[in-house]
Amino acid sequence: AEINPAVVYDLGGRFDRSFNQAAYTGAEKYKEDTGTEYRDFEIQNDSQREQAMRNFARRGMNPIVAIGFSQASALEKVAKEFPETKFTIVDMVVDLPNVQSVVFKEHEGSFLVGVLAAMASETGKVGFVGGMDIPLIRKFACGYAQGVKYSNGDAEVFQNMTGTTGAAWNDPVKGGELAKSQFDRGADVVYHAAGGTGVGVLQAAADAGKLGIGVDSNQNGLHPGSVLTSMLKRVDVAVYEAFEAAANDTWEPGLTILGLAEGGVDWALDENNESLITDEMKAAVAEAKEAIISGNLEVHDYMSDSACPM
Amino acid sequence: MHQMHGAGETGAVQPAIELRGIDKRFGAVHANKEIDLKVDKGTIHGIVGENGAGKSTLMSILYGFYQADAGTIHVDGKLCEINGSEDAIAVGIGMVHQHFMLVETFSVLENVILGVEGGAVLRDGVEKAREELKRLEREYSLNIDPDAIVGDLSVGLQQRVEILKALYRGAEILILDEPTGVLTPQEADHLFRILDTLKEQGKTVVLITHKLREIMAATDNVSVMRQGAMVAHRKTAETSPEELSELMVGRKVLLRLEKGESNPAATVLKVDNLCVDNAQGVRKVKNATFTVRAGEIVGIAGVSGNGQSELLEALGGIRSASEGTVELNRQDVTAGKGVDAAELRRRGVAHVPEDRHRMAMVTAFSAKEAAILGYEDDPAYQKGGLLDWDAISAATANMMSEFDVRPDNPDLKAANFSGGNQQKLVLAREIMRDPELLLVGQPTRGVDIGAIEFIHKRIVAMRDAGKAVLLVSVELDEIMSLADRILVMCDGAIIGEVAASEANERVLGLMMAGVDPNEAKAAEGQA
Amino acid sequence: MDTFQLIILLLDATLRTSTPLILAALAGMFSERSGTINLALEGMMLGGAFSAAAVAFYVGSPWVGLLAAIATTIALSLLHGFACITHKGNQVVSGMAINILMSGLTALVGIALFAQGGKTPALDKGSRFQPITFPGADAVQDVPVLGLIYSELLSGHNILVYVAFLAVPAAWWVMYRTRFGLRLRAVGENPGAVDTAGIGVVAMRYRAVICSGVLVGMSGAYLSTAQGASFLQDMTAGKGYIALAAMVFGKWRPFPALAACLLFGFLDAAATRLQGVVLPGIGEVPVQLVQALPYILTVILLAGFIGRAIPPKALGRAYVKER
Amino acid sequence: MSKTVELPRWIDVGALPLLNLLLALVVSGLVVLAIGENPVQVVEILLYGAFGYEEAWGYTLYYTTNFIFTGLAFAVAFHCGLFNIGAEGQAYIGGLGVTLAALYLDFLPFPIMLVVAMLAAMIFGAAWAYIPAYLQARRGSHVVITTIMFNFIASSLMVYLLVNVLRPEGSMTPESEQIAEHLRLPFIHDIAAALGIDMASSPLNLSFVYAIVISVMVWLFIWHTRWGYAIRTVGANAVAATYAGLEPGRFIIIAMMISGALSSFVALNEVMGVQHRLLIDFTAGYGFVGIAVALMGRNHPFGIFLAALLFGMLYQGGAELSFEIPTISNDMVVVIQGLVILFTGAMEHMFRPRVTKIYTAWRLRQDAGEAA
Ligand SMILES: Nc1ncnc2c1ncn2[C@@H]1O[C@H](COP(=O)(O)OP(=O)(O)OP(=O)(O)O)[C@@H](O)[C@H]1O
Ligand SMILES: Nc1ncnc2c1ncn2[C@@H]1O[C@H](COP(=O)(O)OP(=O)(O)OP(=O)(O)O)[C@@H](O)[C@H]1O
Ligand SMILES: [Mg+2]
Ligand SMILES: [Mg+2]
Repeated sequence: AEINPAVVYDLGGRFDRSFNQAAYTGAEKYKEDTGTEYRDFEIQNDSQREQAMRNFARRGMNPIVAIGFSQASALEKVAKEFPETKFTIVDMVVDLPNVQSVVFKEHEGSFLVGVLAAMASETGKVGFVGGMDIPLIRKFACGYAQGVKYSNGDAEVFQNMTGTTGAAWNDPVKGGELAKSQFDRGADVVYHAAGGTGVGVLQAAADAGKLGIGVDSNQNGLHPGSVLTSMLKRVDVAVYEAFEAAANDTWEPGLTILGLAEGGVDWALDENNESLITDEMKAAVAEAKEAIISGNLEVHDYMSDSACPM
Repeated sequence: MHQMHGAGETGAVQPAIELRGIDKRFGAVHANKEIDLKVDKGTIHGIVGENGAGKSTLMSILYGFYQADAGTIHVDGKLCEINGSEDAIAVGIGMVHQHFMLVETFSVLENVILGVEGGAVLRDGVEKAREELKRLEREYSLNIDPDAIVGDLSVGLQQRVEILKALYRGAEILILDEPTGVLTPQEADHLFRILDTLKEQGKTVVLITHKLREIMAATDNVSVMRQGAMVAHRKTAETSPEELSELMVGRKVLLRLEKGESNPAATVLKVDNLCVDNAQGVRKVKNATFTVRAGEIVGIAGVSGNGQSELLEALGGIRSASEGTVELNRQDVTAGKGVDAAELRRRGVAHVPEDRHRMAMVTAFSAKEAAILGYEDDPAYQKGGLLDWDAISAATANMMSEFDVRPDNPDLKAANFSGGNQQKLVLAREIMRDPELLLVGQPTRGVDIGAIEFIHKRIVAMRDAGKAVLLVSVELDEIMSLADRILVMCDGAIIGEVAASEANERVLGLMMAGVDPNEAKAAEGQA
Repeated sequence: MDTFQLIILLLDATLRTSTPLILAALAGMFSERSGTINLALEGMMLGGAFSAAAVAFYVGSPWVGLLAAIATTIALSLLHGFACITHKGNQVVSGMAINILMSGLTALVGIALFAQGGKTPALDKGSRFQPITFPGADAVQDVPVLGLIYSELLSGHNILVYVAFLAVPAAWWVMYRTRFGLRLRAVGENPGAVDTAGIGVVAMRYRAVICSGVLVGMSGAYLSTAQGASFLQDMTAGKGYIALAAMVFGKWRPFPALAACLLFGFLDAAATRLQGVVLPGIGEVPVQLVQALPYILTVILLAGFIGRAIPPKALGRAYVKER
Repeated sequence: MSKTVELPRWIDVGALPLLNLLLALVVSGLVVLAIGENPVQVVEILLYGAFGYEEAWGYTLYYTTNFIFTGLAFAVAFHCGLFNIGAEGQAYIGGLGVTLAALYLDFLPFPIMLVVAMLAAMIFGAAWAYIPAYLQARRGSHVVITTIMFNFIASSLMVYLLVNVLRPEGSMTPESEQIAEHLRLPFIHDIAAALGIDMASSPLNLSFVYAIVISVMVWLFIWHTRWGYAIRTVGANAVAATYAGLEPGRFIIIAMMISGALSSFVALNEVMGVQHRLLIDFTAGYGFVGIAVALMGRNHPFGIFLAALLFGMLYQGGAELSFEIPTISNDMVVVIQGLVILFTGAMEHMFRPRVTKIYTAWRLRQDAGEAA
């Protein structure tokens, strides 16, 4: 069927080179593949979420994909007002008959890049820079730390969060500051889960001649040779599939969980980081991935009990 | 009227300054009307005129601070284009402004070199300036610490800094705008000695003052201004204070008002040992003790700045008393002890302050809004919890017709009334409350002669109605014609009392200068 | 990781975070000492940051970017001057207007030029100010105490950091030891005195706001081409106001203002590192409190509880001669 | 030398601000041109977005409501000679009051709750304004700087509270719980529906009516009460106020607290009316726009209403604009805002001398004509 899809990005915007950009990539790809035009909106502050969604719904846009957990309460209201419109939300669960929720097993992907980080590190110290200090991001951190310890039990993991509000997704300067402080303390690999803030983290790594690890999108190309890998969170796939399902009338409300097994999370290897990844590393990460998918290795999910065993 | 002197007597010598046809307006105010003036080289030239006559404006034009709308300025016979103070300084003009132009946070030295620093980096000029300053100080006995912070200096010393500034810039012509208004008698004497030295050195001095005594004592020539126009030039030696004051005011000065004997009754105001400090903590009123009784007018005379303002403000509840007590009908109403201006008003004290613009008027208000200032909580002005503007309008119209305020439009903005009419409105507001005690400062400042007579009559009428009146004025004539008893203030203290019948300008003048009353009367007796 | 090293690293970060504050606080000082309130620091900083990043991206040189930033902030200073010095407009309103205007304009122009949601493209190494390593810094790194101070704290910052710290004594010298400074301070205290000394008040005040523009331009350029690598919408995030607070806290004087900037920079650096950290015994540190401290301290200072801050006397008032 | 004539009111409070506004809009048009879009089209979209359909009206008036509150808040302080830049923070803290009341007193029935919430907003907003006011009145700390500082302090405080205290267990977004259904201000479209009128749904709620009522009350207060008179006296001439027995410090505090209370009503509209929960940064700059609104409206409630409507239109039309033209984001509205403040506020005197001259010449000619 004809669809009129729309995307509402979270703070940080379409070109954060990370989370929101992944969504943008998915929407663009769908447009390329099918020629279907879509509308999108970048909010500038929290109070715009509702207006943006309502605006799209009123104009008959359908499906509407909301990117980010922060959209939940706004989406909940608007979805009730427009029961005929299909809503998809990424990163959060909203339980309504016209809402599809897509969440990821970020801890699994983070585990894999943690393994790589520990192996690439010469100092045995690695860092993590999170965006907003929320359980979701601690989930990244916890998966990462588990991966690091899995591969090197003696490794030390430094963790910093950027802030407590949405602004923490979009503060590369502070991200750079935090990365620098971790380098100064001896870290030589740093993983970020900080949206637009991460750009500053990767920049700082490149500046200092250390290694960064990207997140959500494939960020290996931002500083070729300085980004060890990226933890891919296939928001692009989620968006693409939401569009496609709506077009094929297969769109279903309810919860979708995407983990390693589903290809929802992964690590990135391309020409930009080929030289950084040794065969040994490849083998180790492949082994871990295998174990996780098969269920032999369970990565603890921080959000299950608000605690991290590390 | 224009009785010019000059060319004939001074021969070929060019006047140091010549102003021709200077004209200046500030918006609606015509401050200078086609003024001509010649000042001879090497003389001290006085300029007198009432408040607002345009003296400061004229001199500020000469100094390039304001630009004239029309007219030319000639210095040493040459036409000068003076577009800013730098031009005036360049032709050797220096000015000591009525309101000092000093940077209070700077040292004396920094103030002096401002504008003539002698190089982009201060160090180069400063030492030279310090030397030069020493020389000037010696030459004119203007002792002052070059490193003192100007804000810490007394007004008299600050004035020295202003003079030094002018001299340091090589001024040949020095303009002093009301320099003695703020000085103690000793400081004033010192100033005049300096002016004499300057004159001896061939410099030219223009001296603006209200005090005819100073004009007579210090100047060679004198010019008189009235309402923006130059009305006369005289050789000092050939004129008299009487003639000058007549010229200033425009008609024969009224020395005595027709009024009956006073019938003082019960004491209304009793001031005991009152001390008042100013905002800087300087004691401005020192142990004032006096009474005002119902049915009399007590006048307070004194050179302006000797504590009268602070006294009046303390009695009006605007300024706290530091020590002493004030009683109104035997009840303690000392300002600061829970008593403020509003409370005093409730108890029947009306107050016409000295400074109309600063204090008694909100010029941004309409006349009717201005007419309830201080009485806005009068029940007559309220209706249903809100202000009753109809009643207020009617009351204002009534005030306007009683006191002949023109134009009689209660809705006109207060700023659009002339100074005299604003003053009449203030007087109407206060007097028509029919207060127990009227405090009134400078009631006729800036008011035309016709209105002066009217205002004086109203004040006397209040007295005759059995009210107490305390009058502060720097105009001796006014004090002498209105008051029944005269208190003289000097340096914050009330140094004596003179019955109106015994008062004359000489005795009061001596007392105002700080001379002991008995000595003053004795001196008068000998004279 | 010993405590000493931690402290050095924190101080090192303090230098980086206080640099834009120092430049902007000095900028504010030049303007306010001449009698013109400069609330527009925030907006000017944004404008400078944007111009620097955009031009550096096109030209490939941080220096050209810096010049562009300064040109932008001078233009904004002139606008501020035009409103408040020439037209005697309200200085607070003008400052607010410029802040709001620049917040919108930088994003709008950014979108029009780069279509990246108001960001500028990331700058490569050559288009940014790079750290300068002092001679022998690496060699002495392991010398106890001094080695660390030299190699971490002193060496390894970009040129603008050094400029900022040198700007403080320079500003002091200009302010207190030159003719220009004397006149500038005078015009902020009593413009009448300056006028009657034969110096143009308006010209003097314009010169002061231009100085202000130059300094705040550098501060903006630092954010986007030295500390960061691109411009982001509203990236100043209140730094202009913090700088203003530091200037007030420093009582409108260069060295005390420097001290205030270092203190505020330190608080910022510390707060950044404390986010989400659970300290034993204390629990999670309320970072928000640390972040609000500069403002709280400034209010306390203004209230006169820790020494009195006396602003220039003529601050905020246009020079009106004829009513 | 010609005599100058005082400008009549219609020029002073009508034509001059309009002239300045026009200039601001012309410059905005140039900005639009510069970024390669068509200003005429932009104006069309703006107007359509603001008034073109029923729902748009609702949105426009919803924004207008906020601007009325903050505009009035600024104006009341301004009449007392104070520059309250702190409406943003005062509204924010006011929101805390409303939310706390709504969350913890949710057993109250709606009408009582409405009064309680209003009082809570006022008390919180006024309290936040009290400290800068006290410092200005008693210690001479300049209210401009202190209110700016208090905006930041409010922001930090609210982040702390939202993140650590008000955020419901398990939620990641720093926002409070939803307030109970029965405590929400009714939407106008719901009221209309109850009356049998069909209206498009929009966030416009009862607080718009309240804003109108408050405007009238502020007008009465400022020009028809003793306190209003006292506040204006203090603002116009503090020395005269002292002389009249109106202690300036007292009225500075009163005016600021009223100002804070007025700002806090933004929270009524946002929290109880629209968002139904406390959001981070829900004030979204309304406090700052209030400055422009008040300046443009010449600090008179009627002028403020018109200016608020203008800004409401800009906000809503601007949102439409960013949907319609991708290269023009919401930032265009921010630019226009900045330019309006610049030209109608900071440069308000720019045209005055020239207009005065032209008007004087015209009047003189007129008078001469009559005389002849
Ligand atoms: N800067 C100004 N702007 C507008 N009007 C002014 C200005 N300065 C003076 N005036 C007005 O010009 C007139 C002349 O004032 P001026 O100061 O010259 O009088 P003055 O003779 O020096 O009086 P005083 O003895 O009180 O000093 C007054 O009406 C005054 O109000
Ligand atoms: N600020 C002002 N704005 C407009 N008109 C003014 C202003 N000040 C004075 N005027 C008008 O200018 C005229 C002259 O005022 P001014 O104070 O010089 O009067 P005046 O001749 O001294 O009268 P009076 O003897 O009553 O003081 C008055 O008609 C007054 O209405
Ligand atoms: Mg004078
Ligand atoms: Mg007069």
